[in-house]
Amino acid sequence: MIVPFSNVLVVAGILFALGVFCTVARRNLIMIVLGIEIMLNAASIVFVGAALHLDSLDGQTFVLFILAVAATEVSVGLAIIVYAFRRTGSFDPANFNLLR
Amino acid sequence: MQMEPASFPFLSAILLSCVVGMLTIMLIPEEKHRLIKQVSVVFSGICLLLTLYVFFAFNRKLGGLQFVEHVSWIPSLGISYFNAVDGFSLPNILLTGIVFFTGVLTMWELNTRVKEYFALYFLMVAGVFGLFMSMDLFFIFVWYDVSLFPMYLLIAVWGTTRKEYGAMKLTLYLLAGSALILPAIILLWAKSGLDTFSFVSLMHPGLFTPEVQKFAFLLLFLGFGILAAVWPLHTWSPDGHVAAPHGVSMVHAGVLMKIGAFGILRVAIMLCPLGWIYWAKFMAVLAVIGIVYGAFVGLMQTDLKYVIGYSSVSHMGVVCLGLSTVTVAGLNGAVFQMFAHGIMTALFFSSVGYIYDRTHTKMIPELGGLSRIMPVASGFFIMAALAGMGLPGLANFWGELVVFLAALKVYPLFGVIAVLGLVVTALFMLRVVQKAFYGPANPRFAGLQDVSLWLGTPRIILAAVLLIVGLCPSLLFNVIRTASVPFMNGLLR
Amino acid sequence: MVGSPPHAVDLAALIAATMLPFASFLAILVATRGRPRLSAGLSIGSVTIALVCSIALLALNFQLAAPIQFSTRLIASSGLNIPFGFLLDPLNLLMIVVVSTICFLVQVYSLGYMAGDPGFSRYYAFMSLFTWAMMSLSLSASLLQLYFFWELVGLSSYLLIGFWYEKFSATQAGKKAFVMTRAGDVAFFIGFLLLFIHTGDLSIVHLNSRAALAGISPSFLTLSALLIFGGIVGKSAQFPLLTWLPDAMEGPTPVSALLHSATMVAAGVYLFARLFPFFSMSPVAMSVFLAIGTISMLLASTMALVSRDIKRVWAYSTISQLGFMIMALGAGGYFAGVFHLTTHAGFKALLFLCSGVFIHRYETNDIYELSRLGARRMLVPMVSMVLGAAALSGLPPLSGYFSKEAIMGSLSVLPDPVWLAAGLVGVFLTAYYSFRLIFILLLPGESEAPAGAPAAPAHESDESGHKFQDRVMALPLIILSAVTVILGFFATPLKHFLGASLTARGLAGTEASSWPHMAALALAVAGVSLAWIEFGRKGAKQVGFVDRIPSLYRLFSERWYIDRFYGLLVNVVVDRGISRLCYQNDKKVIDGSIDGICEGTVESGRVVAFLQTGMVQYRLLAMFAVLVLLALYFYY
Amino acid sequence: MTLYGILFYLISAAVIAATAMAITRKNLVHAVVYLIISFFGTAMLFYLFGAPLLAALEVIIYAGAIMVLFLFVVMMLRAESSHESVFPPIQWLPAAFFCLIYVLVATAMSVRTPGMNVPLKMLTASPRQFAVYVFEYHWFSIEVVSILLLLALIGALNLGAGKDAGSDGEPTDYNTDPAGEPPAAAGSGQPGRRSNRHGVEDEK
Repeated sequence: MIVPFSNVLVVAGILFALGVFCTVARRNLIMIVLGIEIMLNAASIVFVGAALHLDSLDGQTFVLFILAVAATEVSVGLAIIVYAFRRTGSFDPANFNLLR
Repeated sequence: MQMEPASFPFLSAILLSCVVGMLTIMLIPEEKHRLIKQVSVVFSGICLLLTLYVFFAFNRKLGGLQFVEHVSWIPSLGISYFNAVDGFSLPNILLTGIVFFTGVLTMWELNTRVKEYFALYFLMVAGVFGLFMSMDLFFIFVWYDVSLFPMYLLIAVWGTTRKEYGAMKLTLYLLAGSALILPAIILLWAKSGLDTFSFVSLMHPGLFTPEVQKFAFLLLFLGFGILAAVWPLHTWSPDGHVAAPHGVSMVHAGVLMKIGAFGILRVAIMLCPLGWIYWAKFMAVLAVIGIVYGAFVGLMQTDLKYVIGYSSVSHMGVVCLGLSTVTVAGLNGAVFQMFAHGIMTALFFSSVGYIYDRTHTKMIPELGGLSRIMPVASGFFIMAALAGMGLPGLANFWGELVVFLAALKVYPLFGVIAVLGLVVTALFMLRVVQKAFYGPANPRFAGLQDVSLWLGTPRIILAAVLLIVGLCPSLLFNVIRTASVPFMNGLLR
Repeated sequence: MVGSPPHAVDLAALIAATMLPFASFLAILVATRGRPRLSAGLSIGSVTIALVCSIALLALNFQLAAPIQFSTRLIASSGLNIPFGFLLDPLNLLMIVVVSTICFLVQVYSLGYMAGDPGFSRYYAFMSLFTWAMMSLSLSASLLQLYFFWELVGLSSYLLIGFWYEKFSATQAGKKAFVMTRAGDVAFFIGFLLLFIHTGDLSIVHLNSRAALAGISPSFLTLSALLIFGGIVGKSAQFPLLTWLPDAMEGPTPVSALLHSATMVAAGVYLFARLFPFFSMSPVAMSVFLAIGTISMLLASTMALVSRDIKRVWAYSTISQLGFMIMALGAGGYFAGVFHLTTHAGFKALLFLCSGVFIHRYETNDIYELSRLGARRMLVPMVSMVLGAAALSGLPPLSGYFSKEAIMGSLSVLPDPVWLAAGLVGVFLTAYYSFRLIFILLLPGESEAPAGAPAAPAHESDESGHKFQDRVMALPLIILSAVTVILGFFATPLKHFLGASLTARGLAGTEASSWPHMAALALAVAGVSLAWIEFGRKGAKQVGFVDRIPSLYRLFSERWYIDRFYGLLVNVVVDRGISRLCYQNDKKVIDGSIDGICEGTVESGRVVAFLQTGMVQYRLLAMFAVLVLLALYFYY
Repeated sequence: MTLYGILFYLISAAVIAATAMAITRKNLVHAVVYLIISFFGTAMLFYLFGAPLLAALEVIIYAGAIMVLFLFVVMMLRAESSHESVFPPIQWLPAAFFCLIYVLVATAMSVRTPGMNVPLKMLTASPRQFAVYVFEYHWFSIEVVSILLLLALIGALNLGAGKDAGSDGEPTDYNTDPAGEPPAAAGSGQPGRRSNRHGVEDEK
């Protein structure tokens, strides 16, 4: 017997909020990607917890996919960051506003 | 509605000849201009022959839907690949075939980005054909957009005067049109409760309540009306005509505008007849304003293509007036006029194309006296102008006659005003002819060649069609009647 | 109501007479543009056959009792059943003979007149087109068919007036002619469509029968009659659409002779006669026609009083003579109108062709100039011209005398003497202006330069070609002069011929007392005398009485300001008024609003873009905020 | 409260603390290292929740591969300490505000939803069970994911090769970084991805 599911949700929620905060508040591209990783991680926790809660392996399976997606996202995202850094010499997202 | 399945999928063959033509062109290396053009001529020629076959093989006694091809595509949504022709679409398909072929020939002297031009041109025409022969609402919408998007590129890349503006305006207008059409189609689909987009199933009388019909008709009329250049929504068309390259102008004014009118007829009128009857007067008002207004604005123009553009507004007003009369004669005349106007404008633009390629101007005051230098080329233009005035012996006369007959019967006042528009039309057509082709020859163009037999072929074909149909109108009327009479009978019952 | 069964011979002749000119038109345009001689040969050949056919038809059917109709249905669309075919009755038998004769003569004449013109083939192509259209028009069985060819006749008129298209005034005149007749045609168009809607049949025989119109209200009948008459007004250049005809003289002279005096403009009158029973069922309409005929006749006569241009004098006189015909028909004188149409075709073509000879030779239209250059020395044309003018004035024993007599006769039976008085004034004016011209030509005034230089500089050099041209041009003059002289004596048989069909329909010709004939003759003589006094007698100043009253002179030479009015209408009301208004509306209001919407979209986009600097984090923040707020919303 | 419960709270506290430290570090290397700690904690949570395989993967892929990739990039670009103002108030104030609301709402929701307060059971999915389950029911998704990874590989390669391709295509408009970097950048992407891919495939 471990903790109730709500506590897992709260923990994951706090983690998610931290990730959001990181993504939104830090003016550094790498930190933004890092924040996204944190959010994904928080989601993974919820999934694993839910798998236990609902007694279904689907939640765990999803975490597997999240891992894969995270890996994809990080590799492409970092490649883009490197590329962008080479073009502008900066990590500040405020410099990337060509779409404006 | 009677349905006659096809022994051989001629309609799909028509579509395929466009698509295969496009793919073949895309496989040819860019530099081989001549080969690309030859391939284009071959494929559009095949297409023309097929349309001619379908036109003449259509059983005029039987009527109804013929050459039916029906393949279910997404059964859960009721979408099927459903092609057929009836008396309304057949003249338009023939028109498209003719304009397609002559449009290829007209652009024989194109030298820039030939491959892309012809590939996009074929794609556009495939969309037009698809729209005319499709009997599935969903596909009608898809084909509508397929025919519109190449247009943007064709105008923006190969156009002339203010091409970016014209192309953008045209695209925005037409997308606005499709934004009106889509909700209407979905509304009809949802309200029918039949879970099908099939036109034949949706055409049952009493399927839609009058309120739904009124609302959907208005949306469809305005949506397709933009494409048909119904009066206050017309300004895209002259700008688009002017900006487009000549071959595209031909398809654009000759066929694309017909899509609008045809859409009004096929989708709006046939699916929402009660809405049609309810809004008929409104349509008639817009149509009459369009007829007179287009003619008056045409008087002010100094650019040959603008003149033709505004004459199109005026002539499409005639089509719309015919549709608004809610009579067999009105429908007959409107469809006939669609055909006649398509051929006539194609002839116009084809002639202007030739002249522009030689003189590099289409400003009327600069031309002056072209009749002396290129009598044949200007002869074709003058012939088109005469057709535009509704001169007997040329196709437009019959369309206008029948439409005005119906209009005078139903809306005497509007009919009279519209007929008076003919005087103004005559005035501005003759003015253009006088200023551009008569008068002393401009020495600037003294050395120019008159049109050769090969380059004149498209115009010869178009002029011959105008004349043949003008002298033998029953060729078309017999076909159109097979659709209009049963439809109106069903409506009145 | 089809009359006797069709005869194969008739049908063959009809088809030959109508289709051959069309074939030659196409052949010339497509194949023989480069070979003028061949083109002319084709055209003249076809018109000759047409002439032979029509004379044969006339001869074959001279004892015609009931009209013959050959018809097929051209368009059999539902709700639109219109017979297309031929109708043969005395009126159009006469008409096709007139048309083909004049066409033939003019085409022969043109061999000389148009020789060497760069557009020679084109000229003959258009001539063939006209012949085809005019013949078919005359033979039309239904109003729609008639309208069809009516418009084609208008087209050939347009093309032929603007034949010398490098001349601005010619193209302008062509355009004016087309647009003005078009205005009338539109009325015609509406009229026959209305008629069709109410009777369901446009066959001429049917319309002319009393039974067909029984169920129609008189006011509607009057309305459609008036509308159809609009077409006649346009085509026959009656008031108020009369100003195109004088301008149409910009075309080659044979064209003026053929189209704008003898045949095409007479098509209006022909239509009137064609539908005469129909029109006569509406007394109101008939009196309107009578009034319009009278007004046009008088207006045009006054205009002719002051013109110095030889062709324009004849053009005005054409209008006024057409006015006479319409007066006669309006007064119920069917035979008078048609007979005058026939005789007028002869002598007016003659007058034009004579003028053409002068113009061809001296290259000027001004009568004083012609006179100074010595036009009177050309014997054949001058004599023919005098004959023609005398016929025009109604001097016996020429054809014009007989037909004018007939007209006066039919006018005199009207209860109101005003029409007769107007007709008599018209006779006087006609005689005066035609002989004014003749005397000016014959006698160079003393104030003019000495006539000792009979110069025809341009043409003196190549004698042989010149001779041929002269002969070719003289031949039609002689034939027409002969016709002018003798045609009058055929009045009675013609009357029987035409009357046969009319009495068959219960419309007897009217008999008249004899004093108006005398008065007309006296006035004609008076007119000639006045002209002689002012222009002809020795030492005459050659100044007409109108010239002495400046305000009147200006009024007449400005054509009663009708042209000014139309000019104003087109320039100010149409061009600068409605057209500009519509154009500005298009540019400013419709386009402006659309562009405004587009720009508004772009601008608002810019504003929004300013709000968010395009930084990805702000968007994320916004997204997050919205999510949170949504969560809040769903939670509560 | 069982031992497992206490363990859960301890680990959670550690994870949150480490994450909080990570996101507030100015030095990126420090941030990444703190995050690795956080991921280790997460792996322990997974284990606690009966997902040993996922715990292992978490360590291998997240803490191992991904974070190392971050470290590579950070170090390669010498971006350990950028000149950023770490938290511009215009961003962090609203962010913090919304995060607070979010956490409050989330807490309230998860606590007050019925059925959420039942303690979780202790169950463990052995790797074998898990694998059988995945390949029985989700084999197609696995294929899709593998295609996704392949696409990512290609995309990253293409982006990394951008500079080499730049010499023939577009003019070199960006700054004059040492030419040795692009291959390094491309190389930096590849091993990480390869290990990812291997990581997944190993499990098969």
